[in-house]
Amino acid sequence: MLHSATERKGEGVSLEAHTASVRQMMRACIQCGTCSASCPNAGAMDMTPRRIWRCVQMDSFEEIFTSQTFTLCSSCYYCSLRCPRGLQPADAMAALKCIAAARQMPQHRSSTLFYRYFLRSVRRNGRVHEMEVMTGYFAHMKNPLLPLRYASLGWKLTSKGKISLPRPARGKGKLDALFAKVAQVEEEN
Amino acid sequence: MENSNTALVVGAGISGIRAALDLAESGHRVVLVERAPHLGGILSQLDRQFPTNRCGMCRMLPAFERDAASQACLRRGLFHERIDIRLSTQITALSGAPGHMQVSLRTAPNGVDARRCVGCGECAEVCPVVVPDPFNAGLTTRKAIYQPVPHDRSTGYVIDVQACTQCGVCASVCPTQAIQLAQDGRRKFHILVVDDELVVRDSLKEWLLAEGYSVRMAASGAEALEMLSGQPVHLMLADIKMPGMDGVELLQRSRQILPELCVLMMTAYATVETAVEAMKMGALDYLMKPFDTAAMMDKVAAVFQEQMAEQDESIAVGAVILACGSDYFDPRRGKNPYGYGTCPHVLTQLEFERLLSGSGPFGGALLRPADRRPVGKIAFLQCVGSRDLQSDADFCSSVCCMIAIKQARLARERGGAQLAATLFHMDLRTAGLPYQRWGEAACEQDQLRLVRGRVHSLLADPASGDPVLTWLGPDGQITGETFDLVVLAVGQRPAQGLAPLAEMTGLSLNPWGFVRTQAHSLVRTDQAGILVAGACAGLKDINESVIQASAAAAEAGRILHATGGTLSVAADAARTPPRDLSADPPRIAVALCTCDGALNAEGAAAALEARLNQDPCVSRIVFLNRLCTDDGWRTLVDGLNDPQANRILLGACRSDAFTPRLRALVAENGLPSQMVEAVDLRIYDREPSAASRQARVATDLAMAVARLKHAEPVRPPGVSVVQHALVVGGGIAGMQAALSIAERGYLVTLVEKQASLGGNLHWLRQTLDGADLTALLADTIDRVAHQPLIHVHLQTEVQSAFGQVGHFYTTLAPAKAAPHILEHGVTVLATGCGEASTAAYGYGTHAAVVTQKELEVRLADQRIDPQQLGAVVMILCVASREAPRSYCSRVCCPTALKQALTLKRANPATAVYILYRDMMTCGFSETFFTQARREGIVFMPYATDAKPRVTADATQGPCIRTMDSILGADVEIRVDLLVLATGLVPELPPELATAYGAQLDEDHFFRPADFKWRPVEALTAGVFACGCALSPRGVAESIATAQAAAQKAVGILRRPTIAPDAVTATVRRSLCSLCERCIDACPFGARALSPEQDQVLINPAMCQGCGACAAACPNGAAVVSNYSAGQMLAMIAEVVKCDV
Amino acid sequence: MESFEPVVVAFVCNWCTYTAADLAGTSRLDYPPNVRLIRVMCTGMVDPQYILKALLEGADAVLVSGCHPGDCHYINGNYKARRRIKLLKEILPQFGFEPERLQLTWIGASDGIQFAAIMRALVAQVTALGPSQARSAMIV
Amino acid sequence: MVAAIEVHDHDLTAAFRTLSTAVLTLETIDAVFVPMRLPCGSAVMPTLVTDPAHLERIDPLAPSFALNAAKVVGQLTRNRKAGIGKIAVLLRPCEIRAFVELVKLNQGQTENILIIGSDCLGAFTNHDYFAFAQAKGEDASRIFYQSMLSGQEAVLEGINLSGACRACESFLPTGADLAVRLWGVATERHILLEAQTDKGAALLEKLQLPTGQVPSEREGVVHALVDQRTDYRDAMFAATAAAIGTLEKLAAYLSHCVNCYNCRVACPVCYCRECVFTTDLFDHDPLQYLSWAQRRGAVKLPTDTLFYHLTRMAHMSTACVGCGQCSNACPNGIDLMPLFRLVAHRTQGVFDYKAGEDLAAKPPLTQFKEDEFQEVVGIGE
Repeated sequence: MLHSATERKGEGVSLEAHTASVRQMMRACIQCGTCSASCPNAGAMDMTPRRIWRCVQMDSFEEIFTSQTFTLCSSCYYCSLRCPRGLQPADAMAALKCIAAARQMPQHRSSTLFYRYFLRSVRRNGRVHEMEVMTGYFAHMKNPLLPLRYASLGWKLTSKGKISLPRPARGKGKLDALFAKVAQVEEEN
Repeated sequence: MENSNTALVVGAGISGIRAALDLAESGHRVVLVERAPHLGGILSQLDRQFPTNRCGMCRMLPAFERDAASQACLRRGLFHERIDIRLSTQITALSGAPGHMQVSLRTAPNGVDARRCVGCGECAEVCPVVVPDPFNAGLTTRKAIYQPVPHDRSTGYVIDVQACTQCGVCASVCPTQAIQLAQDGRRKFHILVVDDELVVRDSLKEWLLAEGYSVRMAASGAEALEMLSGQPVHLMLADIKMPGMDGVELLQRSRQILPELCVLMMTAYATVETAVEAMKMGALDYLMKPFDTAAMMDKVAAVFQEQMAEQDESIAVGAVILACGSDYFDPRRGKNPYGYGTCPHVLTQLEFERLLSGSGPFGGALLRPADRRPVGKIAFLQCVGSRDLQSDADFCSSVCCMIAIKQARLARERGGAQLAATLFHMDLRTAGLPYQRWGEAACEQDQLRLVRGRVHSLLADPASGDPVLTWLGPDGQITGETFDLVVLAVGQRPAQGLAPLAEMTGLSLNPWGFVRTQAHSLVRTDQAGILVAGACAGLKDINESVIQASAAAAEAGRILHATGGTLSVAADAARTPPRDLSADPPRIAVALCTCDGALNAEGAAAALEARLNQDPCVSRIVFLNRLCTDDGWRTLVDGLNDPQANRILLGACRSDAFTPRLRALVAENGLPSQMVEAVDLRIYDREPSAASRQARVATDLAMAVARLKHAEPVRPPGVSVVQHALVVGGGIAGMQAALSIAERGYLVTLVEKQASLGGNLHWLRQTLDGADLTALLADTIDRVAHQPLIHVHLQTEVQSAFGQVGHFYTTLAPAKAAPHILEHGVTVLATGCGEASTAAYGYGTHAAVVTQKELEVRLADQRIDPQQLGAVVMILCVASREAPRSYCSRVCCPTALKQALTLKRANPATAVYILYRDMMTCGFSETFFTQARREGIVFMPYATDAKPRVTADATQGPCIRTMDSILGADVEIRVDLLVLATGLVPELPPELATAYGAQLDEDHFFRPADFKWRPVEALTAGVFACGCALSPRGVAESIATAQAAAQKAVGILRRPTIAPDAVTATVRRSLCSLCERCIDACPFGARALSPEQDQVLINPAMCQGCGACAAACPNGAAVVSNYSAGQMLAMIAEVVKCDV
Repeated sequence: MESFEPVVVAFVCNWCTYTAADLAGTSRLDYPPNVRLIRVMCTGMVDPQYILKALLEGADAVLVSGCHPGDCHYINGNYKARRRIKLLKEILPQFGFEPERLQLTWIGASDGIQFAAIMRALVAQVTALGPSQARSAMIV
Repeated sequence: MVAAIEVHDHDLTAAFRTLSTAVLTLETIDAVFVPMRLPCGSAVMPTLVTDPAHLERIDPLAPSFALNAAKVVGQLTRNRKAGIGKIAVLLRPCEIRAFVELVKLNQGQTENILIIGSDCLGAFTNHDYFAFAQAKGEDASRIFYQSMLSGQEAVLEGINLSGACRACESFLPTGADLAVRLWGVATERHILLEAQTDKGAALLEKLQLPTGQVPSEREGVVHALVDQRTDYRDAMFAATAAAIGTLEKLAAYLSHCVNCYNCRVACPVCYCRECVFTTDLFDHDPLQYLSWAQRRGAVKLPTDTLFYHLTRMAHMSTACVGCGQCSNACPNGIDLMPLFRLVAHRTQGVFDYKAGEDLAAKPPLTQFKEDEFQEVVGIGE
């Protein structure tokens, strides 16, 4: 199985070291809640972004990683746009995702895998191929009931022609350079 | 070498006015310049001030020598004998050393002769140009000719040169020919247009002629050069690309003939670079083809203004005070998340202020400007362009929280019980002494809803257009709500023009573009001789601005004194002593200005004369024309040259404007100032009929005659002043007060109960911004020791005292010697404060629980080693900001930051938690709050109903449990050190204050006459306080209060006697029954029973002439001169008698 | 009958109400000429005698107008004035003076519009009441 | 603490004599100030007595009220420097009330005096008293108090109590250190003394009198009398209000006034050394009179009659104690008392003030609150 550099790097690193960058990013947060009120996905989050940052300040990363909040960040960057302290909450969310992946946290395995297959599909096809993502994801999760959860959404999307069967990928290999560069950057850092 | 004894004050807002008045009161001369065409700065637009929701601006006026200044609401203008006010004026150059500086002033001509303008407003009526009125923050419109502040008739009308189209209609209707449009000037302004294309020449000519300029044209460079050598040309517009001699060559050659010639290049896009080159060769600017006519005309007008402006005036001054205020963040800038300018229901605080004003767009009715719907729900959004790193504002604007509370309360007053206001904030900064209670009252009495949280942006409801706000509450719930109106607390920005001024003067600015002051000083800049006051060094509330302005005046006065300035006492003394009129029957000379025949409409003058002559006391009546001209004034002087006349009545337009000159004239004639009356003859110009106008004028004149007739010619003797000050308390404030008085040349006795000077500076080492307090203390003690006019009494206490301003008797009791009596003229109380004691949070039961002071001391003597500290909690607001100590001590938050940063920097591994209610890092100290967070210090707010709990057991460190609302759970922290900020409590014994006639407030601080407007003096004259005796404050602020108190003290000490003013109370002893009602009624403590208890005495220096005594006295034994019962009854009889 | 033009004597304080009156003037807000202003330093100096004098001289109404509570230049003069007006408002109606003939208002410095409005309303009230009984009294 | 002084032979005056003598003989008291029948006629006047022998002519219950003694007591005490010694003063309740008002105006001091107040039986007008005393001679006082206390018809010889007394509902001596109780007491046996202050209690102790007890029926007697007086007062108010309802009516009411200002001289609380109406403020210019006459067609002289009375109401009505001396003093028989009491009733009512009742209560016009009387502000558009 292909692991990203991020995931490989997680091995043997302490959580504290891992989270240092997030601490650095969000220390100066004043808990004004602008990010949380701005967030379009806030309704789905089990913990407000503001609370995540409070946990960062309080060094309660365990609590952060019990939450799914950061995995729900869709990187719309509203929060970063509006943060009065000029902080980058969206980047911090991304960093948290990386940490969860790197440390192969079981509670985030599902979303880590989802991301992995998503990116793999993008890399292979030059765009996302929904069927491929889900097939790989389901196979890896090894949970026979999991596809059922997505069945209704899948039918809906299929009936509207949003999901197509695999076709020869026109963009195949076109993003290789980009992915390679990312891998290189991650390696260097 | 003597200096001019004149100070220059730049900016006539509250700070500038305060500084100017202070200097004038202490006998110096002042030139007060203001860019705007009116006085008052932002305060001219604010009707009410926190923390009273009332206005007390007039309390700024002098309490002594009241006659030297105007006695009216400051919105109506200001006058002081020793202040030369220059409006629409800027400084253009400044040079020289302290004491001997040369300043160039440039006054923008505004087209109206202020001396001639009678303020009738005919011009504005006919003016066709309508522009937004900045006085109402753009919520209303005005004309291009307008009165800048509607209350202030003293400025007359002025022309907005930018907006004026020079149509000339105003000039044609002006009844006094006061308007001199620049039109004539423009005709004399010759512009040479050089272009090879005829069509360009023609269109330019047409435009320029339409604007009123004179235009000549040349088709080539050669032709142009020929014309230049002939007739005068003020401006040349030269095309770059011309056959033969091109524009650049023309520029070079023309400047050989006329080196000063202004040239604007005309260029197409292709030759812009050449135009830029031309500018390096001396062209003023370039105009891009195709022409943007409006922009082009603005450039031409600017050259015209520049060229035709009167020559700069150069004046010599000894010191300069910059008080040029600040500007405000433009919420349209940047991301504009609150839709200002897009959603019409979003206003700035200033706009809302105008909306609430009686002189605002709706006369004070609370309606939405956009649709005039009544307002029911208002949201106040704080920190718009403040505390926002995204808009380069790592500072707090200090005043917006209080303004929002004020406006919420005013809105409630206007809107009634159904009005609901919500204030969104991160920290509610109620840092002034009375502000906490006031904020609480807003919540309790006016149901102001406080929400801790930030609204991220604003959406308009698609149906109604009402603003919809969304925010995250402390409980983690996202709430959306629709409001009628949203008010943005826009933050401060440096005043436009401050940067060039700084460049001109060499002043340093701080990272945010405000004037940088020296360590421990709020007023000293890095340029000797240039001081700063008010918001140009950061926005301040009125209390702080007024203190700082007085401190700046003290420093300026010190410079003037040190460099040889002489006070104008000599000039005072040189005045002719008033004639003794006690035996003479009243004889009134009346002079009436006919104002170019306006008075004599339909033969009114004769009727008026007949009417006035009915009174045998009227000895002569002189009609004269145009008193506003020098000729007119001469006629007056000649006409009144009647040795028999002992009272003068003048009727003219805008009588206020003549009062100063009239007073001088009367003084020359040896008449007391109450023997003159000026009546405004032109305020009834709008009367429907000539008859009613005449009737009203006649009534006013008759009233004035009645008043003069019954005027009492005798004035009570003045109050003699012992020119010696007593300062009680030898901390930093007391020492500075003593120094600031002594440096002006007066004796000071400085009394300290301890064995050494220094007070709290003995244990304070440095300030939050790193300034060294140990060095400050050593330096100050040294300066005191070397100041021969200061007598220091250590280990000495004040045993008892009595007396009044001018002459106090204080018994000083040294520890080791017999008590002795000191006689002095003023008293400054600088008794300081101490850290409050506490028994909360386990203090006293566990060694690891310390106060801020203890931490400071133990860090200094190394009893606490930061390396040993694993975790530290600091709890702020211990028994502060809640009953009974409902005030903020101001210093604790900065101290906590200072100490936290010290600990963190010494040992980054230490976990530091600050448990706070609202962080009061006002102004630029906000940046340390940011720094502290960046360095990992954790800030956790707590509520008063869920305070932290401490369990301390002897073996382990204390354990603090506190509710974190964001985590929604208790957090438990075991610490090695718990630091409590207990706040400051005053150390002013009530009996000490009352011995001098001062009072303490409910928190036992010194009660100032007015917290905002007279912050360092008691209501009873001659008693001052500074430093923490006034209210809690840091070192630099304490020093400023000391300088301010010293300045006020010098205002009294500067002369051996204080003469009574025209309106002053007296006692008719023969009528007095000694019931003492007048003593009770006097708010200023000016009345007292004589030591023999056989008469009521008045201290005329303390009396403010309010007449409370006279109204309380049943039989006229208490008399207020100029408002005596005789005068009042006679005036009443006259007004009732007059027919409408 | 000849139209009745009431005489209203207004004691206005130098600081607030006089400023408002002046502001009304400069803002070109008309108010009836029936109101005659007597400027006093403070409403707290208005002796009840002055009010009685004006009424007995034949004024159809007397207005005392000063600063809003808290605004008084002399701290508390307006509070004292309010008590005196209260006193006179108990006394005068017993002798047939309608309550409208003695009025007290607070008018702040910026309230030019209100000043003009109050003057108009006051004159209208008094005009409706008719002439004061004291106008023609032989015994004063 | 209640003490009793025996009454022999129905002679209440003697009991008062006993009391006064006992007080005067105390070491701490230098003089007593009591109403005495003057040796040269029937007049009863306040007298300062140092020799007990002179107390023979004491006559506190005579229906005579020639002047309100508060002013005189003020004069005795007002000098703030060392006092003239300790004086016990025997005053009517309305005199005590007036004195309390004067003390508030610094026209008297309570430090060196001891106030003995007596239940007041009332008095005739000066005019009536002369006639009555003439007719009854030495027995006048005895006949009066026996008649009053027996509850019989007060009218004697066609003479009734003065209007002020008939309208007086405050006939018990509040504010006295020591109160003499007569109403509802078995005065044929004794009069009762009740201390109302610590000072009074101390004195009573020194006097070493037998203790007494206030009979339960006193309350009923007092109550009935208060009701009767209040009824009279209210009827008087109604009649007066009707009589002065317009300025014209007021002028008629006062039409006999010659500006002699006797009423203000007699008024115990009119404390001005010189009334403003007698100062130069009212020395009008001759032209002024003409101007008044011209405006009105005619003007009565001297002028300022209504002005004077209205001003006095403004100045003094909140301190009026209702003693009626103004009516007594008027040479032209103007009954000022009902007018002033009516006005005072209103003005004291709005300020919730009762003149003379409580030394600690500040006079209405010497105080203010920030949020009071909002109803007088605004023109009620």
